[in-house]
Amino acid sequence: MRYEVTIEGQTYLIEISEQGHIKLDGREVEVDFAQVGSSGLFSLLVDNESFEAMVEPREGRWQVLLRGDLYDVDVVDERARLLRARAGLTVPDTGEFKIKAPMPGLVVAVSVEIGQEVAVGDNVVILESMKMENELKAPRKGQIKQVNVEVGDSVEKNQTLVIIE
Amino acid sequence: MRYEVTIEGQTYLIEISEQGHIKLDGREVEVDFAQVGSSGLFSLLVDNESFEAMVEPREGRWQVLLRGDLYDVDVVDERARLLRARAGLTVPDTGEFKIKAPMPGLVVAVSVEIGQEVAVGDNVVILESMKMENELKAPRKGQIKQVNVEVGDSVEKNQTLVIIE
Amino acid sequence: MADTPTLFRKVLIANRGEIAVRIIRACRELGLETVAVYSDVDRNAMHVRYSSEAFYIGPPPARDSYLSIEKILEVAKHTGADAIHPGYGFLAERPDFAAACEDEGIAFIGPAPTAIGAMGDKVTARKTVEAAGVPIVPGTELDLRDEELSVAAGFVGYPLLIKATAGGGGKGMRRVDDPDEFENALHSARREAEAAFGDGAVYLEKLIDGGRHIEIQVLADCYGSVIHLGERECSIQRRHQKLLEEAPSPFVDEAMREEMGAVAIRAAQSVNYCNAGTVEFLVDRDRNYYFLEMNTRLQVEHPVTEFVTNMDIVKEQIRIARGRKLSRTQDEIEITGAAIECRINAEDPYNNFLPSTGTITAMTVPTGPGVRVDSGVTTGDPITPYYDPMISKLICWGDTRGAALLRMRRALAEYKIMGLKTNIPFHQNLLDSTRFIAGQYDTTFIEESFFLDEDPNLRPEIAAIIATLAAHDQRRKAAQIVRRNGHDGQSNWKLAGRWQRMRG
Amino acid sequence: MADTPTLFRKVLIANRGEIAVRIIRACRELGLETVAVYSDVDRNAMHVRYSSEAFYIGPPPARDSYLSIEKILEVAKHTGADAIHPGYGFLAERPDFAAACEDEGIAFIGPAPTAIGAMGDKVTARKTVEAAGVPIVPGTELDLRDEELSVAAGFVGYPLLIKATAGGGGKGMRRVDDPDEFENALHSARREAEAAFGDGAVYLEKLIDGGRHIEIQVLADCYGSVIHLGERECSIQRRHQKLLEEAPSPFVDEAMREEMGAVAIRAAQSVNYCNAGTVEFLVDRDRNYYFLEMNTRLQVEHPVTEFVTNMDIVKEQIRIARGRKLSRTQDEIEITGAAIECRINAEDPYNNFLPSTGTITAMTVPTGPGVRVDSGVTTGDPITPYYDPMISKLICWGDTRGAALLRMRRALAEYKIMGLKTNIPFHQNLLDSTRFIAGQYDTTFIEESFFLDEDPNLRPEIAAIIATLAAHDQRRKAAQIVRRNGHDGQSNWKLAGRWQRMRG
Repeated sequence: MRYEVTIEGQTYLIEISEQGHIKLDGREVEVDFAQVGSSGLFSLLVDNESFEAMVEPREGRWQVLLRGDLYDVDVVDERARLLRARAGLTVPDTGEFKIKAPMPGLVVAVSVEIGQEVAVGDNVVILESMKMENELKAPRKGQIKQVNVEVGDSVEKNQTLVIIE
Repeated sequence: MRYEVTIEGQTYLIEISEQGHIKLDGREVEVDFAQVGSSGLFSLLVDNESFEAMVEPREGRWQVLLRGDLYDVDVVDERARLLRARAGLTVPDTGEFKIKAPMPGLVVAVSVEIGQEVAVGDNVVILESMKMENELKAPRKGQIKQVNVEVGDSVEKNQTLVIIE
Repeated sequence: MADTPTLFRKVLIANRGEIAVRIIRACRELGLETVAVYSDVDRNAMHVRYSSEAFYIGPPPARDSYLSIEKILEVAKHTGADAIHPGYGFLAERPDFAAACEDEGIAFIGPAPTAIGAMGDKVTARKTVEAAGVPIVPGTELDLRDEELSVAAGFVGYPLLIKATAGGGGKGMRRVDDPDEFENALHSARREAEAAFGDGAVYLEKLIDGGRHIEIQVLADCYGSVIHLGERECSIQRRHQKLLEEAPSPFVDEAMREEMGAVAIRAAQSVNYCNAGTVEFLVDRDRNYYFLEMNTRLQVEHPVTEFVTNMDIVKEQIRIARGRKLSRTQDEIEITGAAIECRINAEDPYNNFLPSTGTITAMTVPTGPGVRVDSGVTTGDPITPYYDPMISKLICWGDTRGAALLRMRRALAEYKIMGLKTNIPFHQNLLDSTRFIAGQYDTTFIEESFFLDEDPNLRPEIAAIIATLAAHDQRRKAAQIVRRNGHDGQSNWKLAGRWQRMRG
Repeated sequence: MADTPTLFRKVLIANRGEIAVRIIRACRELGLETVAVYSDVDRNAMHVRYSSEAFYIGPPPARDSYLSIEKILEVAKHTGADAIHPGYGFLAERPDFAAACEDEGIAFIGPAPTAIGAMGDKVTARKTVEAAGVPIVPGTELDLRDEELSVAAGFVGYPLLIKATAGGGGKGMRRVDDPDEFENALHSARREAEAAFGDGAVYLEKLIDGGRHIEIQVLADCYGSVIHLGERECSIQRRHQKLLEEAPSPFVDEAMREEMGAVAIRAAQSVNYCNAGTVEFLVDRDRNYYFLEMNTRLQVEHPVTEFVTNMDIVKEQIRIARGRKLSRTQDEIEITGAAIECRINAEDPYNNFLPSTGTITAMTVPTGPGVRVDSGVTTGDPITPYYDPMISKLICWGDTRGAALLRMRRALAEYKIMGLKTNIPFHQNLLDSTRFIAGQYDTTFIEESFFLDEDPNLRPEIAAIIATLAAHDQRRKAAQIVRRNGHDGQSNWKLAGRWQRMRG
């Protein structure tokens, strides 16, 4: 799995192989990562150097407290990047806009209901495919006109999930 | 809602009214109960006397740490009591035993799968009705022969949920 | 405040947050019952949970709750509290509150209303202590004519400040470094004062450049004994808010300590002070010190003094209020080692110290030798916009200042708070700055000479790896749960499992 | 151990748990890098997280990891560690380990192998210190004939113990209170010894009834200076396990302290001791004290001494190992106030102190003035059956023993640990017992005279209400979630929300 990770403008490319090997900007690093209990506390050993961090998801990003410094980290996997690009496309500010499934998958969550007002970037649906979740965000503000899916539905590529008007 | 609460052999009858009024063994007590954040930490004011407690569910009972003492508390609501009575009935040690729904409800969880060995008192199904969950336990040890329901199913009274053989 | 031994059993703490908890702890250790009061947002607060009793006193705005004398006295009477500790802030320096307690026959754990009043009015205070031989910032009396002022200016000496008598907020204030500038400055100051307050009266005051804020802790019982516990260095400030304090001051030697201590005692005696109090001084580069004001209450930074003197100031306050004599004489006070206090605030040091509110979702406090944490919150507690943004005070002791400093670095690195931003990075930076390490700083240091730069120990690539692994991890788990919910029956066992963890 | 100043930068801690964390903290505060070692079950442990480096050394059983000299030295060489701190237990008192470190040119932070060896062999130790004029428990030499023994018995005095020379585990041991019983006891003892060890040889030792376990902390540098830091009272034991320690001992006065201190110093000098060590004494009702043994390492209970002397024993150990002189002379050692340590163990005091393993699901540590917690675990850490069940040490200081005691009560009430049972109720009970409060206890107190009774402050009805409200609450929430999952779409937002809380 490839991730594009950004901290204060600086972007890192991190790859996690199926076997759990990790590459940071193409360079293999030997890491041993462990969660302490079920809390947000993690221990990371990088070539035996020890790091302790508290980690918390917040508004789709990751807060990492490491040695007293708090990092606000944006972790984007390939699909999400693709989806963001989509959302980035200029879309008409008026009229209907159909949010479609960019790939086949399972609906993991629906965060809107009919009549609800949404703003640009609001989460609308989470689609899961190949074990990864992908957030589908509203490409423009508007009101939810129609919700065609519910949690647990399997959907086809390009199937219309939600309509904003 | 009426609860039968037992701590080290001592049983208390506690009633919680819809309005949240509380009776301890029939006596009205003025309590103000609050959870601190989403942790297991609670604050209870009883007639302005302040108590702080850590609470944790464990194996169907409740661990309450209060002023340094750890209490192991068994909280049984009316339905559960009824169900325990059922489980208490002598049942044949051999042959099939059908676990049926003692009331109409929604299947909240199924904790066994076909072929699984269960012991007396093992949780089998959680049935939710009238906003309350009720654990259906195995009345005797055996192997699960059949599982007729899955999470989210609505079931009728006396419908067979699981068969132990 | 009784002058014959008063035995009380129950103390109401008319405060909240860390200082309420601090006082509750002292009471418990003295076998005293406590009564906490709380506003709506503080229902779950630590001071409520740690107190033996707790009473609701109104909505979040202080004026409707923590500043309501009637409500607090009502609770005190209802619960039979025989003493009230005001902590700091809120009603701590309100003579009318102290008097109201007396009227109700409730011991006020603090000085007499008269002393609070005398020190509360800055002009009176200045006059009173000056009469007692305490040096004050040199200046002129009020209401002189221009000619008189220009003469007086020579005596006051440059640089000086022209201040509006009716002044405030810097209006009608002028800094004058050079005699030639005096006349113009004087006229413009008068004009501005006239416009601002309808009163052009001004007076002159020597300007203390690069001054340090150094204060002396005093203890006085009701039998005339007054002692001092040495000084606290409080020059690390931002917008007059103290951020870090230490005892002893790296600027003060034994002789100066004795001298300032004696002067502080005189200041306290000048108002027949009885209980714990702090005399604040402005100290210039030449070690001249000038009385600023006396705080007639417990200070936020009292723990650094407790560490180096092994005295419990809050217990001493209660002892005094009970009408007993001080537990020690001046000769029995010895300064051992050094202590530093960092105020841990919910604010973003990288964003102009903008207050950061929210709920503390996770917290690990530093422990081990020589570390003390005075906190008013635990995991799950919110930091609301209604009260000050202080989360806790982290205090470290060492046998030398250097040792205390290194220990503080260690403790700051161990301190983990999630859910909101804190000023811990500021403190880590400060403890790395050569000028701070050398003890070479004054009240202007933070605002004029200290720049919060990137922590040299930043490891963003490590943070990136950790966040990615956590995200990878969590999404996989989430996906599994959902699939289970959708398709097979075991799912909700996991759900239950999660519930337990959530509760845990 | 060098005898010329050695500057080292990186210390390997050959230990785990709270003591490893304690040593890591001391190193950080001295600007030293640390190397932690860990077994499989300790991968996530606090000592691993707090160290600058961490290395895996094998499976949980100590012999395969924490007792493996080769593995540990290999890590030391690989990481370029120039010193090793053994902590207590494991390899701390193994002369071969200390020697192996020396051979590798790695500073061993502890005494010389010879000193460890001499004190490790109890017979040698007894002989050595006796020669140095240190009182030992009176008794006979080995191998006397019956007639000689019955004569010797008169000199030794009753009550006495007949001990098998080859003895161990009480086999061949007889207590004799009355001369008339002596002969029978002697014969049965010989018979039992013969049977048990194939050696009927016995010797006599005076039986110290109602003795106290009191130990003296000593510090010795490599230049012949040896000082003592006063005593620790360790008579609160169960099955020879210390549960609570205090300094000073309520039984020891200044004169006795000086005398025992001087004797302890002689004991240390008799083996040319260099570093921190502890001389254990058995003290009878008449204040006669007898050498038991010398622990040639850091003690679990060292913090109580640190509190009352304001000295950091671990830093002092490192200082000595670096070949520097002691930081203080005997005259500069002063005992201030009193300190008590409670060992917080994962065991059930109401169930015969049965060890309780599991994961710490939630923990709140006491803080505030005069409280120190030395812990090896945080929330989420497991307590495994592989190592000792100590969760942490809670140490409180007060200006008097009474104040320390009251503070300890306060701290114990604040200490919250979930996920397993702890002995906190035992400590709370003990601190309420009049005999303990009066300081009237010996090593037999806990097992013979102390009975853990129901905490008088038990409030089961409150626990019942809380549990019921929590259950009521939780079931309602659970039900809601499930319904949402089943029926409408917003559900998983809650799911996400829960995820966050779980992480938080």
